[in-house]
Amino acid sequence: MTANPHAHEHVLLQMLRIREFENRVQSLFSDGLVKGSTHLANGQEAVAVGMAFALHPGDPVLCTYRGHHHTIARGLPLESAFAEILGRATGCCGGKGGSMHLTDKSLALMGSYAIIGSHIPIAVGAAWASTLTHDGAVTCCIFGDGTTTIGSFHEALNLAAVWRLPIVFICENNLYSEYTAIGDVVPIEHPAADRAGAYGLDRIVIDGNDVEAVKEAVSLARERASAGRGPSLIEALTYRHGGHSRADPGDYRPREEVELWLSRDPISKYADRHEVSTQRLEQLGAEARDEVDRALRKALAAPAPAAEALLSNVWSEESS
Amino acid sequence: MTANPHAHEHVLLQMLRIREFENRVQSLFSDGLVKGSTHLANGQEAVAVGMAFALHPGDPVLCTYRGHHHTIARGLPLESAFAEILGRATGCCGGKGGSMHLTDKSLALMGSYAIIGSHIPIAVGAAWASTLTHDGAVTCCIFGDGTTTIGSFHEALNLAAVWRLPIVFICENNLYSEYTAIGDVVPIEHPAADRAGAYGLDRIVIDGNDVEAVKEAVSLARERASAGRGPSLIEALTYRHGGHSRADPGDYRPREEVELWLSRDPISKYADRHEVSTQRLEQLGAEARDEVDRALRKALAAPAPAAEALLSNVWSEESS
Amino acid sequence: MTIINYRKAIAEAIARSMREDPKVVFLGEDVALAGGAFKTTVGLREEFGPTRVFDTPISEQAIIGAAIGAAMRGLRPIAEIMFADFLGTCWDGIANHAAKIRYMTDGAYSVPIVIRAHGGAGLGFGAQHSQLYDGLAMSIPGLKVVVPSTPSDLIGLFQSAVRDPDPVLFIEHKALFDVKEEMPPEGHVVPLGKAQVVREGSDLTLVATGAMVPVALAAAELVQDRRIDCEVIDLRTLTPLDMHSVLRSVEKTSRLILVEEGPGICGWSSEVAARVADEGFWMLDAPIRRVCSPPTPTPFSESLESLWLPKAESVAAEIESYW
Amino acid sequence: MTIINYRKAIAEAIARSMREDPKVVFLGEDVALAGGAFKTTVGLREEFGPTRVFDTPISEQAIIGAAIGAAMRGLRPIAEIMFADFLGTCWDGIANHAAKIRYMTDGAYSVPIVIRAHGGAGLGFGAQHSQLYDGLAMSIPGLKVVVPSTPSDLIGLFQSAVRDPDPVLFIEHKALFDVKEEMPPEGHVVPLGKAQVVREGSDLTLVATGAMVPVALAAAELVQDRRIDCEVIDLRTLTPLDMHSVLRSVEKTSRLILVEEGPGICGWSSEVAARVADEGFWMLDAPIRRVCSPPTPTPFSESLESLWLPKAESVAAEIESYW
Ligand SMILES: Cc1ncc(C[n+]2csc(CCOP(=O)(O)OP(=O)(O)O)c2C)c(N)n1
Ligand SMILES: Cc1ncc(C[n+]2csc(CCOP(=O)(O)OP(=O)(O)O)c2C)c(N)n1
Ligand SMILES: [Mg+2]
Ligand SMILES: [Mg+2]
Repeated sequence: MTANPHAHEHVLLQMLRIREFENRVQSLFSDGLVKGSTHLANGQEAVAVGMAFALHPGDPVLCTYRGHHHTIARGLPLESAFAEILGRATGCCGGKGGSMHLTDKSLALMGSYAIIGSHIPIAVGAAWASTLTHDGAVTCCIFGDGTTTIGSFHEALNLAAVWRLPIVFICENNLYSEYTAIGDVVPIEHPAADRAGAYGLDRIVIDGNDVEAVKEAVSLARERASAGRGPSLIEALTYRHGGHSRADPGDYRPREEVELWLSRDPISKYADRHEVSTQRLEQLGAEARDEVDRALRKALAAPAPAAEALLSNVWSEESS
Repeated sequence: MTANPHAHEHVLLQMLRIREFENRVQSLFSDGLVKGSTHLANGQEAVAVGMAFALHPGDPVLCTYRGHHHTIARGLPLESAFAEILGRATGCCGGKGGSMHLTDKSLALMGSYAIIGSHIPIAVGAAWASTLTHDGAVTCCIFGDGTTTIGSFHEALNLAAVWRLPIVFICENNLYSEYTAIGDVVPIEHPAADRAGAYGLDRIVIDGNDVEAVKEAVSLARERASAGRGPSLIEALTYRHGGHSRADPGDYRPREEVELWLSRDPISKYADRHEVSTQRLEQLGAEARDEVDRALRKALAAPAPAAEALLSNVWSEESS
Repeated sequence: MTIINYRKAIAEAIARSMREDPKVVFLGEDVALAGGAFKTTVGLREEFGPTRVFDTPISEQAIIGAAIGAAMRGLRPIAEIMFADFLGTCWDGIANHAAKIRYMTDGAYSVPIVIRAHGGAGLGFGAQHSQLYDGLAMSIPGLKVVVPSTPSDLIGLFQSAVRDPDPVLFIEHKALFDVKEEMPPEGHVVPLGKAQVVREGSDLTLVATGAMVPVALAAAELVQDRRIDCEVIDLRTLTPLDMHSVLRSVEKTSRLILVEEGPGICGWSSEVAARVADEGFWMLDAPIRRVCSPPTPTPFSESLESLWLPKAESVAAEIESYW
Repeated sequence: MTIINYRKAIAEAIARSMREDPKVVFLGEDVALAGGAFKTTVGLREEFGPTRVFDTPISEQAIIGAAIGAAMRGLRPIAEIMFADFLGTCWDGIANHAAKIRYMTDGAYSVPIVIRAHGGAGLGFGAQHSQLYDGLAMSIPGLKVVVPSTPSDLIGLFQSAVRDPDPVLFIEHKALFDVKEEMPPEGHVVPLGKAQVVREGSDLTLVATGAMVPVALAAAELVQDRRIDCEVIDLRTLTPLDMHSVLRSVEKTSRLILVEEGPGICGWSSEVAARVADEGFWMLDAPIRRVCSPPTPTPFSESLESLWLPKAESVAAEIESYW
């Protein structure tokens, strides 16, 4: 991120693209164009972008219903993401998955999962495959703070640790699971890190609003995994600027807390550190906005899935 | 256990009753009189008896398919236990439960459960009820070392800790889950104790073959729970003399390991410490054997359940 | 006259049961402080306080287990599983424990719990947030299953569910949240196991549940023009199953169509059809038809989801095909 | 001629699939070093080594998830869930993920896994170790379900299951472990979705699966004396379901009895009955009957369990009641 003098602009642009994308999804939702539920990541961009810069091409990534940022950071084309969220035929899942399930096999994006914790064992399976095929990949699995209380988290961490699998677990601790403060539902301070010892793992807590800190922690964890030294569990402290989903204003959160975290916005933080002028930041923002708008226009012009799509891909073609 | 000069004989007798009971179940199995599966606790008597002496009357106890020792130690009449294991109408579950499901509501024996980990959340519910009804009871939940890797263990421990419930968890670490050495399936030395910190609990490892150590640890934990200071997780090191179930000879275990643990037999250990002569021990053994034989004879004389029992108690009478 | 919608009827139903019986407690994710992910439990924490209404960690197995254990100790817990799809994460607790403990202990212990879950498709939630789990639940002896289709049935059936000595799965259809009805009076109780004839007719019997009841009624209206007179039955509970009402209707009409949301494979409609094909065989003048969703997961895209759901028009077409 | 029993056929079936395809790996609790809790996987670890046969911790969700994830990365995992009853602890992974991932990603990812489980009653294992979970599995689009009743079918169907590009639940009936048959030759494959007529007859069709196939055959023998000539069909797979074979038989016999182990509520027998009551209605001369277990959990006591299981005598009585 530092070799190239313009590298930091690239990092910023990635975060801005995500931010603008999420803003547009919110408007689409308000305009009634996005159905069901959608969960935005404004404020959490640094985790996704830092992770993406640390991983190697082909490393599998599994994330959650709050996964726009991770999938975009790993290369999911904005148009494909928009089209999916809008339920169009050109979406990354042909419109059959939706906002909560962005997936792209060509990018080793193994899916966004909407049942809490369910993807962690699946990610462990992906990592296990790497030890069997020796493909050199390291799997990355992202989940929230609230997810540390569900059984599948525990089963998956234990198995990954016993089998010393090449996997990096990232807990995005944004302090809330839906409307509930994490402190109300776990008996420890750090829902992930304070549990690492239960799996023989190191305790790692990082500033999730600092792209560079994320990149470094994930890189180290990736190296460790590559070297056959097993999994890591990284707890990245961050915050969502908005509510849990859709129309939630998030007003169960103390105003001071929200303000504190807004002041730690990952984008301004990074821009400040790299002395990017306000003007330049605005230019980059405009660039991101343009790209997002173009992608959205294309997605909106795309057709709904054909009626035949309803019945296809329940089974493989071979078998049906 | 020390006030009364004969108290230690009472303790010994309890362990001997269990030992003799289990020996008899094994023969019944070999004779084809016990169907399905049965899991004996020879060698693990001290955990059950220590626990039983520490709890108060009415404290709920939940255990597993390896639960003869716990239920007998808590007062389940031998005849009722035998009859259940033999599938007779006079069994504690009318013959509908079986060896893996010994239960007695009048003794607050809330059941023996055959699906690994499934009873831990139920035990948490029992403890939760005590905080709502203020009945002063402390629930005790027993499970094996291998059970610490399943999701429900984690969910239950977390909930009990967050809600500071009056419950004592006892992990009987007998070093094996079925045929698998615990070290092969957990990445830590102590499957329960090394995870206590993940729930904000103290790390407690005790000698599970020492009745007094068990009694003391459970008493302390019970006090703590009673005082509103929440759950405890006790790891009791012990060993099963036989195989996992039925006809398993347990020969996947190193001979030296088996011998070492046989030399730590809880009954001889306790007898030695309290200077009970071999002769007296044999007398007590004979007494236990007699009692067991009498109970078995009665159980064997009992009838099979009536055909109507097949359809009863699926639903409450009111509703059917 | 007070009007209440289905969404608000949920909190009303819970509140009535909690007012009636102090042993009723309520737990689930985000149900207390936030009033529920769907705002279906607003006001309960305020009215009943923190010793009766509980927010839990995200741990469905612990929620179900806690409810079971507390019920075995004499309480009457209501447990919310936010989306019925999540029942898969705690199925063992429901199917292997709650439903079997009474039998396995030959009646010593009972498990009077109500598990509430929001189920059903039609809102664009995709494959993992649109299922009903009704057929799976119905297949488990020892578990009762309730599927209310109107606010007043919801309130009345819920009172029966909470008073019931056995475990009950209560599935609230989230596509019905805006359905309005007159608020039923205090003390309104609808017994479990009694289907409701929601439209009388003599030519053909339509049986439906949940969000398919309005679909069946609309289909009946559509064919009315063609002088086909349909009887429409809302089963209301799947276990106990009111076969008596179904058979009485088929005796009159001799024709039966079952309208089920979801693929219906091994669903309630297959069970009802199988029982009519046995007990009611000689009453039938024509094949038993089922109108179900195609055998696929629920697609996300609005256009596909709408194709997936049974429609009044397709039910009407099936009806007309008999004549 | 080599004779093999059903128990040993399991390891043989797994071994054949592992020899054929190096991408096949096998994981489960106690399956490797110990050769399985039921000794059904003896020798596999020895033959294929520790990089293809894995003992796991007790964590069914992790087992199923690991299989899914590895399958999505190109492997062909076989996952053992020791008793089918334990499927409740990992139902989410099976029903909400394995079965739906292909559809939700519109075909980008597939999940070619085989989940094996020992199911069924008759051995005195009680309520939590005697279920089949077959009807529940059949209700899930995207999941195939195989229920072999003989050693050679087991071996042949297993090859198809492992080669299949979709997730398959393979339920081995533990009451059949001692059934013997000639060892099928190498390369023996039985396709999924083809029922087998195991006895030809013209008066009545009996359909059964798993341990009920010998029961149905015995019932057919019993009524033979009374000159009632039964056709017996073993479905072999529940998904895909071979309705064609069932309907062809009913066309000939005009009478249908379904014999299902377990309560059968929303089971395969209700689905088959419902489909015949639709597609085969005009072929029928009499009601469709089901002989199932009563609607209760499996009782432990030998005498009750034996009452619970459908018997040849009760099937014969049902058959005779038609005449
Ligand atoms: C098994 C299950 N239970 C409950 C939910 C409902 N739910 C969706 S998001 C969420 C909160 C998750 O919190 P966290 O893990 O912190 O992730 P975040 O949303 O903060 O990214 C809950 C409870 C679910 N999807 N799956
Ligand atoms: C969910 C589930 N998975 C697997 C089993 C099979 N099983 C029965 S006992 C057992 C081993 C349990 O080991 P541990 O917890 O150490 O208890 P122990 O038998 O040593 O007392 C296993 C795997 C089960 N009963 N339930
Ligand atoms: Mg969070
Ligand atoms: Mg053990």
